[in-house]
Amino acid sequence: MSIKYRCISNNPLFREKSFPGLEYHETDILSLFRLISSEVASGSKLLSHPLTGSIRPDITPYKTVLISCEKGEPDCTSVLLMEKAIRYTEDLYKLREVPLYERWGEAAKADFQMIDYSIIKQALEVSA
Amino acid sequence: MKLTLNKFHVKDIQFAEKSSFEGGVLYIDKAELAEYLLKDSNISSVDFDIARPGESTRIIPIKDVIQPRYKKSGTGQIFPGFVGDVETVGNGETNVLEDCCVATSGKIVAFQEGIIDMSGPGAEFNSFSKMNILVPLIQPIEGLDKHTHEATVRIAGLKTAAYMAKQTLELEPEETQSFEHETILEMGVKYPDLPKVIYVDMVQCQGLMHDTYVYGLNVKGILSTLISPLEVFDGAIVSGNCAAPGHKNATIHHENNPIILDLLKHHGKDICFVGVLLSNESAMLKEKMRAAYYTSNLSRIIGVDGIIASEEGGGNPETDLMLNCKFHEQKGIKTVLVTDEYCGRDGASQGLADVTPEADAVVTNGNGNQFVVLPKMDKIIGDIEAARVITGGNANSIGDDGTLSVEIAAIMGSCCEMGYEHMTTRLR
Amino acid sequence: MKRIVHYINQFYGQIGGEEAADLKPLKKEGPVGPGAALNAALSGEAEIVSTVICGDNYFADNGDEALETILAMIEEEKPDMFIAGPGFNAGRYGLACGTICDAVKTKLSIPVLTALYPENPGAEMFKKTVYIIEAPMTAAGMKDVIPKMASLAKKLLSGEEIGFPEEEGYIPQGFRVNFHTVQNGAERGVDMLIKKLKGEPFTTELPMPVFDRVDPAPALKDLKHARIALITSGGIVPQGNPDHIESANASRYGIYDISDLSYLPADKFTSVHGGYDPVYAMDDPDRVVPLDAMREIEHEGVIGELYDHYYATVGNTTAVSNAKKYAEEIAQDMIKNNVQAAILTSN
Amino acid sequence: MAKTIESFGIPVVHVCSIVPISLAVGANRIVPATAIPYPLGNPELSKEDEFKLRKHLVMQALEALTTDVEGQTVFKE
Repeated sequence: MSIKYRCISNNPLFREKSFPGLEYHETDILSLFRLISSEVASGSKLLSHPLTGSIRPDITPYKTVLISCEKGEPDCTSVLLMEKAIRYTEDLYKLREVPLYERWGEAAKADFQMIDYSIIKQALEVSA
Repeated sequence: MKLTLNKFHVKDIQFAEKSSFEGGVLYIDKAELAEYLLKDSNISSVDFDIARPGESTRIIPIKDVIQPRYKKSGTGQIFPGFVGDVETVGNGETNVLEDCCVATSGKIVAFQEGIIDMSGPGAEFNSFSKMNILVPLIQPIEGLDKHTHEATVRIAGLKTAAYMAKQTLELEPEETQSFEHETILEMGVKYPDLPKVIYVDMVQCQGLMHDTYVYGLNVKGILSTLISPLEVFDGAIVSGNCAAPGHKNATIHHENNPIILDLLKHHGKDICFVGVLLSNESAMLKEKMRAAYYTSNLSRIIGVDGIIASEEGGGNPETDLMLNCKFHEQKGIKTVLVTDEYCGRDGASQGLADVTPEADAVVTNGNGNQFVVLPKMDKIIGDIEAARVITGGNANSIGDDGTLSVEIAAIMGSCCEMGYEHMTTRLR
Repeated sequence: MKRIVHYINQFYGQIGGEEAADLKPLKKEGPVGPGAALNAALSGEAEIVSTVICGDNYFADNGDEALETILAMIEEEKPDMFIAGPGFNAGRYGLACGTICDAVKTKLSIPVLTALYPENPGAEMFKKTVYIIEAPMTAAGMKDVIPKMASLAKKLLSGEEIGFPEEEGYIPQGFRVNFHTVQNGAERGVDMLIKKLKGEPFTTELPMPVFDRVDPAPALKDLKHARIALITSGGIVPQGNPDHIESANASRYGIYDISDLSYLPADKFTSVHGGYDPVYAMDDPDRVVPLDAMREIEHEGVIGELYDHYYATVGNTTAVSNAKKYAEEIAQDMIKNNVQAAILTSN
Repeated sequence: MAKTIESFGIPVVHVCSIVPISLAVGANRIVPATAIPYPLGNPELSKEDEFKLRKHLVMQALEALTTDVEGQTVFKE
């Protein structure tokens, strides 16, 4: 089966599971979003919303975003949505001197990974 | 359809040899209730605790808050698909325990969250602090996976609420409240000149700890659908959403959906309240488009003049909210949005993750980023260690003197996006 | 009695109009000009002990030096409070009022207050840090503004809690604070919907900030004598990226000297934009910042002159927090350098 | 950016490859550019023709600056 998406993620659980289409980056969410923003500016389309779930990007260390493999004319919605997501994340990172996402223990990290993974899995189940 | 709520005001909850409701006091036989819950083989043990208004008590972490209800007559039973069988609800009589709720506690994940303070400054941020609360503390069997653990606690909470309200079944209520809601075709004839209004209830279904159930069904991936406001009062919508306590819609919010209650108050007077459209907040952009197009088209097919839409959560749901606004307004349907904000510690940031110029009528239920210092409480129900790791908490959350410095986003229901509480933001 | 130092320009200081705009800072005892009415309105709770007067041009042209002198003059008086203006819609005067208030607040840690027309650049720049009473466009509104200034000044001096903008008359500072209401959120929402359906006026609780469109600035009248600046969000910077501008949605910007250049040589300038294949921009940076074309147009006399620096950043075309902040700084820099218009290039 | 600078009374023309984005962010004077990697150029042209193209775009931008506009305006040829 051919994969119709690129899965841009900083969640190690995706790497462990050898998730199809994975492009893993060991970085924080803001940097991950900046990277996706560049992809989107050069013509990739966002398939999933960057701010998935209800756990804020300054709280969970992990987000995963699905984007299109094909590149075309830059998609205005995707470009603006990434800018908004980056602005939202930047503002939340400023809430505390050390953002919450840097402070978790291993058990919490594993749970965040599992929730992020579950959201992307469910998203692909529902929206093939 | 007609539904009557038989209301019983709870002044206190006490543990006793036998469960009953007498003189405003709800007596609970722990052993009997435990036996009922332990029928679920995924629960290894269960204990209960009580929190009362004004006490120096903090409950943490909280998963869901549920108002006890039990149907006395009519079709189906409360929480259909979980407690009751799948059968249409929203008619007959339902017994309700007022000033009372169940708060399910228990650590499902290591960052589990949600605070209710029964006194002090934290108590000012939700209505739950003014209620008598029964807290079931549920221990799952070892090795239970997170999905099943969440479902186990969710269902145990619903069962507890039903069990509590059932104690009033043979009693005369102190107060009754009746709701009548005609069929759509009848309404059109009855109120030809009133503006037709729909409530768009956006529910979140995205994955583990991010799901919502209607008649027991996880409504992920559904096309938007219609539901009667009276079904909602009988627990047709149940929360499985465990993230972001300040602005998730707990089961009690669904049972008492304040937007539905207020629309019914106006129904037949200055508006004609047609019904509720349920729309899912998906993680995928295509689904978001589909949901908003489908919802706005249902509104058009029904022929409404205006909608009020509420969201659940923050971040991606703002895109659904704005799309719903845009598509409805483009169809000439006047739209009001209900939300909350994360506009920073000082309130200077832009508080929404998405915006649209059509959104010219927005109600905000507060800034979840406001920090509060919560004093030490004499009694902790749940797990104080959870305070270290909750949403809005931080590693230094617990001071040497036992105080807790958190964002109000950590307080259950503080910025409820259905407008359950009495808070907004003002620009200064 | 609490001591106040008041700041006004040469015009309100009754020294002269535009011809006296180069006046160096001077200090007079007691209230001068509008200070008299303000003093009276303070009704004995505080008094203006001295007035600092400075020419608008002098302050605009001598930036930090003028500010230092004025700060020293204010500090000598050991005041409890500092008030400037009202500056109405006077651009240079308004900027001076805002700049000095902000500096006094930071340096002397005393309450400060001014009054400006909301679209005065001084108000745009300093409303976040300084209480600015909303003034009408011209001095014809003096009698309405003075009582509001006096009333807020008294509160600031006594440490009383400051109310919301609608109550106190100041320009909103841009902070959203939680506020408990009588009606719950649902009731407020349904009421709003009913009003909207009836076509009655209603007030949204959360205006959409990104879409507060700005009225177009008036067109350039005299292109032949105009000084024009180049701005790019396309990430063209000197080799080595001296300001460390990020490759997407940058939080920084740079100002780079092009006075000696007739085009952007590829060995001296490069692209740090991460959003597209940079090879074309690196081959010829003029493809993003059209310096070569601008120079020729300048020589042909089509424009007065090209400003001798250009401004560069990456992405951030939206009016989000970072972008807004540095766009304001860029605008300030342009005003200071008499730039009359700008060409912004993006990818 | 264009919007914020204009709020100070300085006219700004936005030469931009993706016009919808420029519109969305509130620029008032917009001139469409050639392409994203080379907004004011075209590597397929000779150096001379490319310069002519660039100068032409800049002249268009200057014309936009000297034109009074009511609201957001895209200056097409």
